[in-house]
Amino acid sequence: MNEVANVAPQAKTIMEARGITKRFQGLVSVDKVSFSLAENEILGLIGPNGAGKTTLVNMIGGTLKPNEGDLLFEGERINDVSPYRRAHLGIARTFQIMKPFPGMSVLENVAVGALFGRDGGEKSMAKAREIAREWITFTGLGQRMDAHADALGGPDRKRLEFAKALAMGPKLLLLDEVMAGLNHVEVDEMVELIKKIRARGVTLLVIEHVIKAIRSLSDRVMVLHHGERIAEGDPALVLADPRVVEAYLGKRRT
Amino acid sequence: MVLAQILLNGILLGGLYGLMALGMALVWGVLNIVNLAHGALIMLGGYVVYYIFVFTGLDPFAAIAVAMVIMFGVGFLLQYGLLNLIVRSALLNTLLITFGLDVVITYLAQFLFTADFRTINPSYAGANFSAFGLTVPGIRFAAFVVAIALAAALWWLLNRRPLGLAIRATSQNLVAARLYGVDPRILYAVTFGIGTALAGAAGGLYGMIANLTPYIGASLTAKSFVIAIIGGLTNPFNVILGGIVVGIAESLATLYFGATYSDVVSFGLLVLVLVVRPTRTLRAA
Amino acid sequence: MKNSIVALAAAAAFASSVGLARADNVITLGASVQLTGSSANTGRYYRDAYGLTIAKINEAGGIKVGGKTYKLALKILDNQSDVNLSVRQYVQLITSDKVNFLLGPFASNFALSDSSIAEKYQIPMVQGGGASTQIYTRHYKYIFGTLPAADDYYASTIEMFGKLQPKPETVALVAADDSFDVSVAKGTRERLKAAHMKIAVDATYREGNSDFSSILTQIKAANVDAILWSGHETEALNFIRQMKSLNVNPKDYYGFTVGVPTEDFRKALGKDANYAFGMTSWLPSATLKDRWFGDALGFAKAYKAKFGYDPDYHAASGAADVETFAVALEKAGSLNPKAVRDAIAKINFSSLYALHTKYGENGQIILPQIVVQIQDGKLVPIYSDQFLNKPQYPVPPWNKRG
Amino acid sequence: MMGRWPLVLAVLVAIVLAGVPWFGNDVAVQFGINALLLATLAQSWNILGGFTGYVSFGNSVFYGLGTYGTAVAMTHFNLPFGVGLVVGAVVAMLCAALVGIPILRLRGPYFAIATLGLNGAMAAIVSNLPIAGSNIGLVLPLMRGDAIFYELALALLVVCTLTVLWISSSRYGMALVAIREDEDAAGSMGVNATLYKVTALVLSALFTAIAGGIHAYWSTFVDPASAFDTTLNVRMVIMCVFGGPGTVFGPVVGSFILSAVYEVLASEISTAAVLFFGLVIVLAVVFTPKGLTDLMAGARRSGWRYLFRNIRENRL
Repeated sequence: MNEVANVAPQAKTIMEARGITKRFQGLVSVDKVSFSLAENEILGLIGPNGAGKTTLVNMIGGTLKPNEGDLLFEGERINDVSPYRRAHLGIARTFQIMKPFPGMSVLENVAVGALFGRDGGEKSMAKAREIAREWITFTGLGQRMDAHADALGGPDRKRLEFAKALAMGPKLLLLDEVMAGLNHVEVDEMVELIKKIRARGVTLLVIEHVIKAIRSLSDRVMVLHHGERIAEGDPALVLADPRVVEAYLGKRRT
Repeated sequence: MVLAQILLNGILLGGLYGLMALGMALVWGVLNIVNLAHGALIMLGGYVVYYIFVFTGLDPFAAIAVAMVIMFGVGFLLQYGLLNLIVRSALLNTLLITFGLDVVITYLAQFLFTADFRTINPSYAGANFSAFGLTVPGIRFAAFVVAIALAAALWWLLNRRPLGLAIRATSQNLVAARLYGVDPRILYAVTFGIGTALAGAAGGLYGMIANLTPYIGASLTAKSFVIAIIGGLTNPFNVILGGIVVGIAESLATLYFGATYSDVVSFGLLVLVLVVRPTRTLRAA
Repeated sequence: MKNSIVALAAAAAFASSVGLARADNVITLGASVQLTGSSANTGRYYRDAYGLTIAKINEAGGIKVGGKTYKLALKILDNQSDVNLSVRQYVQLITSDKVNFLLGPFASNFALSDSSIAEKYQIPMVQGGGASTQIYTRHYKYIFGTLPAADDYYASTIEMFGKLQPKPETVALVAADDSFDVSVAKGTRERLKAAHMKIAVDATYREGNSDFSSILTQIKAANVDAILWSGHETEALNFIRQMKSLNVNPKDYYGFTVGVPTEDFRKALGKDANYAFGMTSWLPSATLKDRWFGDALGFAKAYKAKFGYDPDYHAASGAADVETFAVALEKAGSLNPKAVRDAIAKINFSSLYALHTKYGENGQIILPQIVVQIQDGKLVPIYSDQFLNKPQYPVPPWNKRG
Repeated sequence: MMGRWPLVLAVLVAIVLAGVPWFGNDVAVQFGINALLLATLAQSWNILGGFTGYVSFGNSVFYGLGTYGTAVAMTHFNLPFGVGLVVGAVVAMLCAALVGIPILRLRGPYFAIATLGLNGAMAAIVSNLPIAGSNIGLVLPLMRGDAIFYELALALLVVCTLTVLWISSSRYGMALVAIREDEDAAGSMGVNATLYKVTALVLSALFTAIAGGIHAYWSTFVDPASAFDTTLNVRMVIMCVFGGPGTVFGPVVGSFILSAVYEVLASEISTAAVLFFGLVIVLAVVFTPKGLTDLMAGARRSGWRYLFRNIRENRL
């Protein structure tokens, strides 16, 4: 696993951020952050609440525009590309505050991903449903295929959110706290799922508070604090870094 | 000189326009109800002033004060008994229910007051004075002053009184009202009552300048609506300013394009403001 | 599933409408009139005039058509001042209420669309509420009207101008933008030109407008001799009140197409109504002999007694519409719409409304407008083709009035 | 998604309705034309309002443009009715596309408000256009034969409903519903919201404009007040919402029922019909804020208590 991180410079870069900054009414949320993602890599993104993690994901997903800096996807600058076009390029995400389509069934929710995802999605409804069923089964929601999305409980909603993103057939998947609120068993299941997805060639950026999961998943870990990148590298090293411990964990101790 | 006089006309008329919109903006901003019956309430207020004036001989400006109290009651009851039942449902529903209310109030007005024209016509109705070579119609000037005074009173209430603070807090967050120890149902009803009282005042002043019929409501709603958006929903003075902008724009349109263009101008302004700066003017809904 | 059943039921419901049973000695006249809504104030003249005249004719024993005596009946619907609804109601009157003939609504824009229904079903309509020439330029065969052409409304006024001292030279023409008033403005413009008068301000305003301050400011600046105004009654009231409050004083004259002859107008304005000129196609006078009411005075008296307010030309015009049917039916000797239509085209009788109640080639009555003025709160006829009374002229400025 | 039964019944209903001019009387045909056109308007409104959730008060703009497009083409250029309809529809669709792009950026209430203003602006503009007869309006040539108008209106409603049927089960419809359910999420999933919203508005404009054109020729007279009538737009909304927005047959059923009720009232109690109309709106909003379909589902579950549950949910 560590090898992957070490060979990253040789691997093809799929996404790159160059000094991106986001300000909200003068408050700096993300401050000149640069990083890159190698193809098929899993990058864990951690940091205390309010560190700017979700803002960063929103900028990659396209719902927010950076004030400064450049975002590159497969070598192209995507700063001004709208969210739906990024989805067509192969960027998919989950939302921390989950956004299922409440009036639709689970199957329909996921089918939307298949219908409009990478390269504009699947044109045939029948095929899209087929794809949707596969991913629903994959994420363990097979029993709830026809349930209404707003009838799902918390963990199932996480799975739905995950399935929707997967159905888009992404190259890069941004997961924003898909494990929050899950119990130990469920977290382990989710970790297994993510590993399976990586095995299919997908690159992942994973925001998570569950350190155990980050540790076992990530090739590299990046830490944000007050919008700045304070550490990056091998998970074991980064998580042991005193600055990280102080910024992130230290607060909890006091 | 013509231009100056026309600007003056526009400004004076704009003050009244602003007052018409004041109640609508308050209700919209705080309760998130786009009250399509607002014009009908203005009409109702006009009739209340008319009847007080005709039956008691009270001076119309004093009658307006009485009418405001009555209209406050009407508004309070409307909100408490009816609109409170639906305030939490979708915007579409508040639009529909107030549209229905508009139809009902207009019908009842025509039933009670007949379709005859009414004018609030005190002896000094046509009086005017000259200033800087311009003719200033007395009643319009007085209406303008009343409009400014009521805007100032509303500002004072909202910014300097505990009740006003509670109202403003409610517009941000429903539960906030409870922090002030006020039942939000009452607070909503009071807010709507204030909006209706302002509509009543506008109706009385309108009745001194133009005729009252049961059917003036729809066009007054449209006007108030345009001004509430142009002026914004938060600051009473901005609403009056919005009224003045529309008043001047209409007057100039009449001068340069002809009187049939005044609606093009005001509705055009509305769409423009919405498309160019939607979030500046309205609070997030 | 349930939806579809309901739909089926609804479809069945409107597939099976039932016609009204009809007594065979009654002739029903149908009308859709503004009983509510923004035009209800004038609409009531038609409702009342239709009702009164029909009652009077029935009192006198009804009418004889082809040797058989018939009573008249009225079926009146409220169009709520909504043109679309009035069109539907006329269709309903013809097809479901099975009325025999049609009386008209108030106002030109209503008559304009409703007359198409009469033409479509080939049922004669005599209407007394629309004066716009547009109604009659379509070569319809089944529409007749008792209001004289809108283009000519100011004809007698402008003719009178030539005989007034001082003669007005510059004029401000103000008109609403609806069918009737645009026709008036067009005709007036041509006549003013022919009379070599100057139109210093020519303003059109939007129907329903309540603020005239900008137009009045322009008129004041142009310092005109006369204002000729055409619009709706409520707008006329607003115009005069704002004239006063902005101290706008034409040097000689201001006149209105509508409003001046009505009681409402004088009541609403009080003293400020004085000196206003207007016009009417009708004044209650003993010279207008009438078969049912005796004369126009008799009509006015009966009308006031029954409804408590004075009739104006709208009411008289409406009464003449009913009488037109009565006379034409007797002449036609049949209830056949075509026969009645042809009879109407040929009639010429003295009614409470006009000495010669007859219709021109296009279906519209030809009748001069009598210039009237309010003098000390009373309506005084001034001029038809000669002076009838002395006008208070020129009108004094607002600040010089008692 | 939908069973076979409603479709079969709908076809039956359409066949019965098509026969009305032969076995019904003039009144039925008259009422039918109105009811069918109104149902078409409600159904057109449904395309945008029901599926994307964007509440438009600007559909009366398209109705007016269809009306005027047809009227101007027929009176000024002596074009046949069919061409007039096309002209009206094209003008309305162009307007929908041009106006749609800026105002469909506005979300929810802002959009509703902008469209409300747009209608006022358009009425004011048209009443100043000499070619459109200014505020006087235009008189169209007279055509006898209401059966033709009736069948045209029915055909339009059928085509419009088939379009909605297609939408409800297509990729296109999935996009619209996704936008309604959560526009941001839909965007992040690759739905080009602007494209779908604008095309929905354009589709909606197409049917609305043709309905306007048919009505214009049938009533032989158009003027700005009746062509750009906000009340008509409110009626579309009420009929659609009453029947069930976002469903295939709901708007049609809703508008048939309301048309029938209104017609009966207008002829029975004439004047008071307006009052009743107003009261019905008020009561409907209070008791059944989610429309007829929800009412039926709710009533099945909990009977009359459903009505009061709605109040409990929405009151303060």
